[in-house]
Amino acid sequence: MKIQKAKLLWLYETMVRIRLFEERIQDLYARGAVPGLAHLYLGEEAVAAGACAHLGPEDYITSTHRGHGHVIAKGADLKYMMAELYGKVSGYCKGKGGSMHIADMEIGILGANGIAGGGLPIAVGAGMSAAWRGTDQVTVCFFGDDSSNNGTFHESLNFASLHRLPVVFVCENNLYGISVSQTKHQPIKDISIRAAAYAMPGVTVDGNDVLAVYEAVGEAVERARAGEGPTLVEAKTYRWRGHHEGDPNQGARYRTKEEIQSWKRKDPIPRFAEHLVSAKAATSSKLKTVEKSIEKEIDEAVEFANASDFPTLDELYTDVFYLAEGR
Amino acid sequence: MKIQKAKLLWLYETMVRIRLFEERIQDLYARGAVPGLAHLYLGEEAVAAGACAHLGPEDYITSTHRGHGHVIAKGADLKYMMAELYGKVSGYCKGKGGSMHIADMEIGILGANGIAGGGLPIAVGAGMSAAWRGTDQVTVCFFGDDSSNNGTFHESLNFASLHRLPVVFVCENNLYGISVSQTKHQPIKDISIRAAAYAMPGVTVDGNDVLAVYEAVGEAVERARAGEGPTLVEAKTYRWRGHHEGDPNQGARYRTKEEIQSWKRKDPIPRFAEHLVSAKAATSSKLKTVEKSIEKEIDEAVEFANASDFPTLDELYTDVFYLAEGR
Amino acid sequence: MREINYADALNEALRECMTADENVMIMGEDIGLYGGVFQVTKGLIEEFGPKRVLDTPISEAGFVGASVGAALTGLRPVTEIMFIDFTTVAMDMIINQMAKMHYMFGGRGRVPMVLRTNIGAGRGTAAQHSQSFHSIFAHIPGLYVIAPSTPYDAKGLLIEAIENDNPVIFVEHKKLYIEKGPVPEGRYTIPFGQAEVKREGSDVTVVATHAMVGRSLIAAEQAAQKGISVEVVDPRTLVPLDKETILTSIRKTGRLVVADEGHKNCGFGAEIGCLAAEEAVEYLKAPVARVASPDTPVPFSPPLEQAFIQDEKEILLAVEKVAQYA
Amino acid sequence: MREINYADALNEALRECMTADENVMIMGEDIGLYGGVFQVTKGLIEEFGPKRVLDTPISEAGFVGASVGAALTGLRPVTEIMFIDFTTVAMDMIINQMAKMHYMFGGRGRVPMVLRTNIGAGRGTAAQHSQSFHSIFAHIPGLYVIAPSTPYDAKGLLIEAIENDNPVIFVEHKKLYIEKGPVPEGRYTIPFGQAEVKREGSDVTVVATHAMVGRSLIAAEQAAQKGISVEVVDPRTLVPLDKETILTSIRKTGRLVVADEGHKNCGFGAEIGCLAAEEAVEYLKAPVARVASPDTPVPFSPPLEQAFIQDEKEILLAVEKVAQYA
Ligand SMILES: Cc1ncc(C[n+]2csc(CCOP(=O)(O)OP(=O)(O)O)c2C)c(N)n1
Ligand SMILES: Cc1ncc(C[n+]2csc(CCOP(=O)(O)OP(=O)(O)O)c2C)c(N)n1
Ligand SMILES: [Mg+2]
Ligand SMILES: [Mg+2]
Repeated sequence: MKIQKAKLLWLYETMVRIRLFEERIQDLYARGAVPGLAHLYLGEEAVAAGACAHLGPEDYITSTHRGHGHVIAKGADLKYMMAELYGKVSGYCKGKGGSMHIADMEIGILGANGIAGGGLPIAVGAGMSAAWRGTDQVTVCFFGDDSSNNGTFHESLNFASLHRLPVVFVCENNLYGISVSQTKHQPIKDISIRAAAYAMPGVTVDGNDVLAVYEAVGEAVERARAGEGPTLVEAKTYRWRGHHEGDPNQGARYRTKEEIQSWKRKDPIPRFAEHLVSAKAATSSKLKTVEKSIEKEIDEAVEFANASDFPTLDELYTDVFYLAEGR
Repeated sequence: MKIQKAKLLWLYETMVRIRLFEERIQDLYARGAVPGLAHLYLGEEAVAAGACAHLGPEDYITSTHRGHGHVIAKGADLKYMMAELYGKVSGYCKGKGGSMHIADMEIGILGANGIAGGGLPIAVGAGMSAAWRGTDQVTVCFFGDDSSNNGTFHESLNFASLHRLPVVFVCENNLYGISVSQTKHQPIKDISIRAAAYAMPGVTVDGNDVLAVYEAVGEAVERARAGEGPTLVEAKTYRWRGHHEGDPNQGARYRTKEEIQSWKRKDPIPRFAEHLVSAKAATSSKLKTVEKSIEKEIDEAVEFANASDFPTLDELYTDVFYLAEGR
Repeated sequence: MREINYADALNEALRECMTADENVMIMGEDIGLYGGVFQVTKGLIEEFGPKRVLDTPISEAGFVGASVGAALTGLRPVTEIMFIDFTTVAMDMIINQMAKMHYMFGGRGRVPMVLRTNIGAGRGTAAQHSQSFHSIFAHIPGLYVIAPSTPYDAKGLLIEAIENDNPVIFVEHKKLYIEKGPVPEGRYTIPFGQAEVKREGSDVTVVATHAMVGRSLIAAEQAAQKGISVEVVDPRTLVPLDKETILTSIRKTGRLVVADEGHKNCGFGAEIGCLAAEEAVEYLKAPVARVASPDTPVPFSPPLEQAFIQDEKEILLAVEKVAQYA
Repeated sequence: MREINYADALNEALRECMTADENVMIMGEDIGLYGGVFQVTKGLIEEFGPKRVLDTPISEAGFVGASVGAALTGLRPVTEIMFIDFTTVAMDMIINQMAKMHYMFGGRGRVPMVLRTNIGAGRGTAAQHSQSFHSIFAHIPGLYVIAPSTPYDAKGLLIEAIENDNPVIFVEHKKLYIEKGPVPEGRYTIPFGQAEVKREGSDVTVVATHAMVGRSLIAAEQAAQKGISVEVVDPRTLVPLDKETILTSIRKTGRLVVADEGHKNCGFGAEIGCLAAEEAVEYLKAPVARVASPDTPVPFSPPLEQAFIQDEKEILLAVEKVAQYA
């Protein structure tokens, strides 16, 4: 698949944006600035970047509890994200949703989701809506390995394939559902084989190789836009942190330090940086400046969040229903 | 697979028992003797008979809304079945359950089920229980083609294969879920291919050939008893009647007379009778006597049901909870 | 005015809305060729085609969730769950997604969808096809819960529900589908949150829902012969609830009977009874009385099922009981 | 007596029962190596092995249904659903199978299983991880619904639940897991259907559940300083409900406040308020008052979540309000 230089840089920039954002959350969380639950995406950046590289603002994604990377790659504004994580009224959800419920209909983010496997039927509905309305919008549906055991996976892939809906199912196989290793939650290794049960193509790629993800999802998006139906793409990757911030020692209860280290050596970012430099797509100084500007962007997001107000208490009662004028 | 003469006769007798019982229900229902919903098994007799031929009273089955055939093949007493369908206190469930909820723990009938796909997780639990308790009991789980689209199918097969549980999943593919043809409810033809998604063997057989069902389920039961885990067996068959008694003209809203006729020509019973006679396993007069005695059995069941009382009204309030002495 | 039955009134509402707005689509099991097990969608697939009248696999979580996703992105799905008993398999999509998105997202995104289903015992279909647990949905913020008792209300409320930009649980009643009543042709709506006094009276207030409304009107007639004047109030929508109309009636009569087909414990009857105790206790001349289904599963056997169903007899008994208090 | 926290008390109950009966097994997500997200099952996999302490896939319908099947056939599963919010994906197995089998089958077959889960807001986990809709289960016949408010009750009620031959929904409270209290060593049980008067008083009855019990005791202390004598009644089990103890207290004080963390509409508070209106209306000197979570989803933002949570402040206000009535 041919890829423009600008797109290569976008991939790098997006992965770095996710990386630095999550590292900042890790730090802020440790210092108690961010309340609630934070499920970090560190180590998995290549999946969100490679997948969303094919989408425009009119396309849709459904995300998960581990959703920061997905929404950043789909174009979310770090200021509003940060403010949401702080619970400020200037956040994406006026502070009502927090980390697990970031949404922005304007750019096709149909919501992170606190229910593991909850996003799949919603993605199918968005795909149906695009097909019925006759647009060429594509929906990318992110979910994890353990979430592929939820019945919603089965019902969603069956329905999407039956009606040849423009949906790309992207399974992020990071080998664990919280503490439960894949070997303990399903009897298979490659989740992509499940596609055959729905007469759907399925493919497994190295989720730490952003170009591999880009290729596989690219073909799937083409099929979807051409009306040829959905695809299941499995990306093998790994989360560096614990399931959530607060999971002791990056999940030491159920993973070895060695395993974590071996995956850190497969860090998708330096790996891609080397490729860019050797392929003369960018100089390392250029990449440095990218990082710098993103650092600045994040600093501004934190300032924005800090400077914002908490919602006023009357907000507790608003938005339960949408009340149009006159209703 | 070798098969004893006695077993051959049991298969024939069981199919005929189901056939004649259902024909009687059809008649009683038309005359208003049986209240509620009746989903008849006419045309599908070979599946229940061929599957249950491998089970003893200590083995388990879970059944469906179309369950009369399953429970008869598992050894249910026609008197108590008939009384249950009449809503009499002498029925299997004291008249509280009716056609969709016949159960008898003594002979391993864990219940018909009004929820399409509801029986699969229960079968998995019975399998887990047998494995954990270290018995060699096998559980056969019956369900339909459309029910294979319920998320419970996915969660159950995943769990059963993960723990190599002694469960045989028998999918009765009669090509419709009520009025929805298989082509409109799933994008595949052979449901057995779904087994691969769980690293489980899957096989498709002619569900109107009792020996084919007997063979396939026999191997699956052997695997299960040997601790080698579950199997998915798909039996292609067809229901002669409408979805339930009352579905106009055997389902004329969604099926053609021709289709129904073509399947009636594949009637599993005369087909097997010919085999028995030509294989000298039985004379046709012997088969006639079998039918006669079953007719008598059914007459007695109807008499039993008619002669039985309805439950007294205090029964409305009992059995909500099991109240042991002293609790 | 011409009379048509409740199922046909619903069918007209669907046809009206599908004709008026091409983004309105319906989906569910056997709603196409079969016309719905209660014939509510009869003829619509012929008129609007298989995309806008979509037969679904047995995947309630999948297609209710798909309805949510479609509603978020421009369609207005009206989705049928064949019996309320089966909403259980889609409960996460209803409680955690459909009901909460507008709030969780801080007002971003709307979910203009209707989930049609039905309650009611009396057809000999036993414990998994006869339930009436609509009160569960009233306990979950973010859902409108509708309870039509007549063909007229059924049509007007369904059009309102489809045109409403919020998620609606539209709870029909099996035994009412064949009941006839006057229904205007064409479009009309009944606003949510407006109870209707179906009969005026001065001695006892009966707050009744669904089939209990008709049963209460019969009981009221019988009570009248015994000199008891009964007012029958039909909330029509459980959420939003027209507390004022209900409380005004209770304050007038000082005696309350609540007749709802759901189970008694923590049901809608409890809510109305508690409301009286909170906001009208000083007017109560008699104990509140609930006429509700007993706290048992629905039995199959006809005599047991009849004993399970509470009708005009039990309502009249309750009315007479509370009327004894001066 | 030694003091341990609520989570450890539950852990002891599990260990007791697993040691006493080899058919008792536990399953759920992350209950093994992880020890449960609230550490209730800590150490059990080391002691009893991975078969009796089974980590499950994300398949709540599957493993709750498997628990039902296992219970029908000789095991006694104690199954954990990480948050009550996730019971929605298993709702069919709970409402249509677990709750109804014994009745549908006319008494054939028993389902001796416990479904452990938890409610409660206050941890910043927003709308899908903070709900308290335990009242839904009280609306479904065939389920015992348990609500321990102290470590002592938690252990005694859980042992009773595991030894009971019926399906039990065992509803814990997130905020109580780390609360300490006196707990005897070894086996003891608390029978279902016995409320406990946690504090005696004469002016106002507060019927409180879960964390609301502790909050009510604080409010009662504050009220005492203002000369209001508050009686705090903890039902401990919502089904079966000890109506007598509750009604006796209401008849004594004539004033009722119900404090339950569930949403207000059609919740447990409504049931108790309606009960008072049905069976003690002539004793009521004041309107009934409900202290319940507002009918909104649980918001994330800390100040909003704090406003959502009703605590001793709101309970005291309600007590003072009803106490004003002579
Ligand atoms: C239905 C449901 N069950 C359980 C949970 C609790 N939970 C949150 S995340 C998670 C593990 C998800 O694993 P996976 O899908 O592999 O995603 P990952 O966290 O590894 O990215 C679980 C069990 C949930 N949120 N929803
Ligand atoms: C969860 C659920 N959804 C819908 C129904 C209504 N229903 C009863 S049987 C049936 C069709 C079942 O089709 P299949 O599984 O193929 O079995 P068959 O009737 O063909 O034997 C449906 C939709 C149900 N009982 N349960
Ligand atoms: Mg994972
Ligand atoms: Mg079928």
